[in-house]
Amino acid sequence: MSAALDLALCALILGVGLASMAGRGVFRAAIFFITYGLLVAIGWARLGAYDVALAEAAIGSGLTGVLLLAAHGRLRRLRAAAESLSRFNLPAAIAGGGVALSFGWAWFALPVPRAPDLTYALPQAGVGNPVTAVLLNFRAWDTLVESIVLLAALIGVWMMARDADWDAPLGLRYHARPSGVLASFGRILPPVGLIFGVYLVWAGAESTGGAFQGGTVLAAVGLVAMMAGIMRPPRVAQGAWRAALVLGPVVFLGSGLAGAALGAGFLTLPEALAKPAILTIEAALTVSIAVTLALLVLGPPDEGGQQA
Amino acid sequence: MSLTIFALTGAALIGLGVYGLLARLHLLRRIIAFNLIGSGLFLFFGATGARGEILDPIPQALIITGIVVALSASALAVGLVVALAQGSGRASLPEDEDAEGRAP
Amino acid sequence: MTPLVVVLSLPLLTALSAIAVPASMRVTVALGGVVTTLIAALWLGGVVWHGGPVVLVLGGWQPPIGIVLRADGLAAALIVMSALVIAAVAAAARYEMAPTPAGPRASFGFWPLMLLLWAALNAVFVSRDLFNLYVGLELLSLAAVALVAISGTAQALASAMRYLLFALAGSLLYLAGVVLVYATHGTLDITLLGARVPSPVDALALGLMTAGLLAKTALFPFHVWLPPAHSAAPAPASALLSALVPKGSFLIVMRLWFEAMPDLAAPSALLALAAMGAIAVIWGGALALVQARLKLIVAYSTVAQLGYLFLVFPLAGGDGINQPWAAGAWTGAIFQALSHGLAKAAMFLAAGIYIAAVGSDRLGDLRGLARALPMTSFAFALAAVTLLGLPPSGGFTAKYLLMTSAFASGQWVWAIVLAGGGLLAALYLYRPVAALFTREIRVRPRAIPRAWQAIPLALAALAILLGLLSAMPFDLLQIGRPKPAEDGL
Amino acid sequence: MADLATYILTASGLVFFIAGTVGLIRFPDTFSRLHALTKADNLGLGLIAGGVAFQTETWAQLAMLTLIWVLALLAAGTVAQLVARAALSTPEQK
Repeated sequence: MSAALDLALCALILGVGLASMAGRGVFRAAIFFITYGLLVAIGWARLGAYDVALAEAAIGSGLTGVLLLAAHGRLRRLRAAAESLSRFNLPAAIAGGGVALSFGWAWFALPVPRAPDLTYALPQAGVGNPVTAVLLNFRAWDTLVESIVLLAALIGVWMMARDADWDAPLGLRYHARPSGVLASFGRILPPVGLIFGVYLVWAGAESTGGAFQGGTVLAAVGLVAMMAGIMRPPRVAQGAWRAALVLGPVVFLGSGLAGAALGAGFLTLPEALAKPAILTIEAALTVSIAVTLALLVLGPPDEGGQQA
Repeated sequence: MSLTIFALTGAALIGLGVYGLLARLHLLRRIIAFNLIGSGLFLFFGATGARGEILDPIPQALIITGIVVALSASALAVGLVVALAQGSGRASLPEDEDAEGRAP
Repeated sequence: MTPLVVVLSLPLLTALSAIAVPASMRVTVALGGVVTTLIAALWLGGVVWHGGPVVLVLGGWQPPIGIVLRADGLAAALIVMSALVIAAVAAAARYEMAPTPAGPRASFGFWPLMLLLWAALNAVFVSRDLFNLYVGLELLSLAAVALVAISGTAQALASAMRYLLFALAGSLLYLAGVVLVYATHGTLDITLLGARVPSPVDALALGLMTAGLLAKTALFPFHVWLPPAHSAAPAPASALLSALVPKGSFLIVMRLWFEAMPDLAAPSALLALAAMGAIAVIWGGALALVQARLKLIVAYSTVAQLGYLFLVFPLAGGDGINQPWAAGAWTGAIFQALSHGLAKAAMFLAAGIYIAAVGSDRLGDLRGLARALPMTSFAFALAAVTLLGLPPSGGFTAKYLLMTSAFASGQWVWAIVLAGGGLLAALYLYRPVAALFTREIRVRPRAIPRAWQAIPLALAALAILLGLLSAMPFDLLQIGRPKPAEDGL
Repeated sequence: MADLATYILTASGLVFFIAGTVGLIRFPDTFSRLHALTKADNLGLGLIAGGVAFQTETWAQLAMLTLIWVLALLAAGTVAQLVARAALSTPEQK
C-alpha cells in the first residue's frame, strides 16, 4: 500500500516536473514548478525528513516560485516574457538520459550505508532535533557561510539597480486599496504569521522547524504587509534595515569567535551553554534571514515601476 | 522499495533538468531547470540517507543548506534576467539567439 | 586567537560591517579590515613555515561528524598571495570605486563583495570537507558574478549571466559528486577519503566533481564565459576575478586528485586533463593575439595561463607521485598559480589606470602612454616578463620546474607546450607593450595620482621577487605536501 | 468509531476536491473557475480537516488543524478576490 502511494506520488512529481520543462510558456512553467515543489515536500514527509519538507515547501517551492512569478511579471512589462518555440532536442535528451541512467546505476551500485555514529555526540549538542544539531553545532561553519551566501545574493541583486534608481525604495510599487480585501488580509495575517514563524524557530530546537523555515514565514508576512500597504518597502540608505541584514551572521560569527577567545575553540559550544547559545544564534539568524528573503523577493531599488 | 522509487525519481528529475537546461533558451526556464536538477539531486541524496536503520540527519542538514544556497543563486539569476531584459529587451543570451537564427 | 581564525573571520566581519555602516565610513572600515587581514595572513604564513600545518577542528567535532580546516604550505601560500593581491586591489579601488567615478551603487557594492570573495577564497583554501567546499565555492561564485555585473552595462550583464550559468552548472556537477561520495563512504573529509574502501561509484563521483570544477576554473573547452566576464568588470574587480577566483576551484581539483582519491588517477584521465590544459595554452594564446582591447588580451591570457596548471597531473599525479620529478612538477604548478595571480592582478590594475587616464583600453588609444604613465607601463612590462616565464621572475621558476620534470619524465610533449605557450605569450604581449612604449603621443591623458600608479608596480615587483627568492616559497610549499617525494630534482 | 468518522469525512472531502478540480478544468471563464475552486476546495479542506480532527491526541493538534483551515480559507478568499480583479482589468487573458 505504502509503496503504491509513493509510486503514485513520484509519478505525479515526474509528470509535473516534465510539464514545467516541456510545457508552453514560462508562466505555466513557473506555476508547474511551484506545484512540483509542494509535491516534493510531500515526498520529503514520506521519507520522514520533516525539516526538509518544511524547507522545500517554504523556500524551494514557495519563495523560489514567488521570485519566478515576480520576474515573469516584470519581463511581461518589458515584453521579454515570450519564449521561442522549442523543438525536441536530441543531443540534450541524450545528455539528460545519460545523467539519469548513471544516477540510476549509482543507486544500485552503492555499498551498504555507512552513516557516522552520532550516538555519543547528540546528547552534547544542546538540542534534541538532530538536524538542528548538525546545522548549528556539528556543521555550524556550513550554516554560517550559507547565511552569508544569502546576503551576498542580496547585495548582488541590488547591483542590478539602475544608477538613477539607487535611492528609490526597493522593488516595484504595489497599491492596495485601503478598504480592499488584500489590505484586510494584510492586517489579519501578521499577528498570526509572527506567532507561527517564531514558533517554528523555537520548536526547531527539539522537533520540526528551524531558523530558515521560520524566517521564510516571517518574510512572507512582511511581504504581505508591504503589499497591503501596511509597511513601506525600505530603501538601501536606511541603516536599520541593513543592520537587520547582518545581525544574524554577526551574532553567529561573534559567538564562534567568543569560543576561540575563551579557549574552547572557534565555533565550539560548551555543552552547558550549547542550548542557550543555539537559541540566541537562531533568533538573530531568523531576523536576518527573514529580512534578507523579503528584500530578495522585492528586488533592487526601482523607480520606473510606478503604476496603479 | 519506496526508497528505490524516490531515488530513481530523483535520478529522472536530474536528467529532466539537464534536458531543459540544454534545450530551452529562455533564461527563466533555465533557472527552473537548475532548480529541478538540484531538487532531484536532493531527493536522491535523501533516499540514500534513509537506507540505514535510523534516518541519517547529516544529509537532511546538507539538503536544507543546499536548498537555501539554491534559492540564493536563483534570486541572483532572476535579478540578472530582469536587468538584462531592461537593457536589451530579451530574456535569453545573445549567442543563443544567433544559434537559433531568430530573436524572440 | 589563531591567525587561521582571523584570516577566516575578519574578511567576513569586515564585509558585514561594510554593509551596515553609513557610506561615509565604508571605505575606512574596509581598508582597516584589509590591512589587518593581510597582517594575519603573513602571520599565518610564518606560523605554517615554522610550525608545520595548522589544523582547526571546528566546534571540536572530529570528522565524519564535523568539519576540519587545515592550512598546509600550499594553502598558506595561496592565502598570502591572495592577501597581497587584495591589498593592492583595495588600494586601487580607493581611487576607482570611489562614489565620484563609480556612482553610489557600485561604490556601495564593491567593498562587501570584494571582502566576501576574499572570505570565500580563504575558506576554500583551507577546508577539508567536500560539502563545506561547495558552500564556499557558491559564495565565491555569487560574489564574483555580482562583481562582473557591477558595471551595469548591457554587455556586463550578459557576461555575468553567462558566467552564472556556467558557475551554477559547475556547482551542481560538483554537488552531484559530493552526494555520491557521502552516500558511498559516509564522510566528506578529504583525509578520511584518502583511506576509504574503494567503490565502483567513486569514479563517477570524481568525474562529476572534476567536470564541475573545470567549468568553474574555465579550462578549455569551458572557457567561453571567462574573457567577456573578466573584461566587462571594473578593473579592480577584473583583477580579483582573473588572479584569484579560478585558483579556488583549481585547488580543489588538486586536493581531489592528489589527496582524496589518488588511487583513481588513471594515466588516461591525467593525460586528458593535461591535454585540455595544453589546448587552453595554445587556443587562449591564439585568441589573445587577435584582440584589439587590452583587457580582452589580458583576459584571454588568463585562459592560456590557467592551462599550464593542468600539466601537473600527468607529471606528478597517479603513480607518478613517487617519481623523483613529481616534487618539481607539483611545486612548479603552484608557483605558476602564485606568480600568475600577482602578475595578472598587476596587469588588470594597470589597465584600470589606462582607462582612467584616456577613457579607453583599445590598443590604438594607448599608444605612447608609457611617457605619461612610466611607472604603470613599467609594471605592465614586468608583469609580462612573468607571464612569458623569463628569468628572474616567478613565472620563470614555475615553467623551469615544469619543463625539467617534463624532460625528466620523458613526457617532452609538455615541454613543447610550455615553449610554444611562452612564444605565443611573447607575441600577444608584444602588441600592448609596443603600443605603450611607442614614441608618438595621441592624446593628453588625465593626471593619475602617483600612489595609484605605484600599486601595479608593487604587484609586478612581487611577481619578480617570487622568482628571485624562490627558495623561501619553495620550502613553504613542501609543508604538508601529500606524500613528499624524498629525492627531488 | 473515530476511524469511521475519519473515513467518511475525508472521503466526502475528496469528492468536493474532485468536483472543484473538474470545474477548474471544464468551466469556460476565470470567474466560474474561481467559483469552482474556492467554494468546493474550501469545503473539501474543511471536511478533511474535520476527518483528521478525530485522529488528534491533544488539544494543541486540534487547534493547529483549525488554524490551518482558517488560514487557508482566508488566503483562498483573498486570492480569489485578487484574481477576479486582475481578470477584470485584463479581459483578453483567459
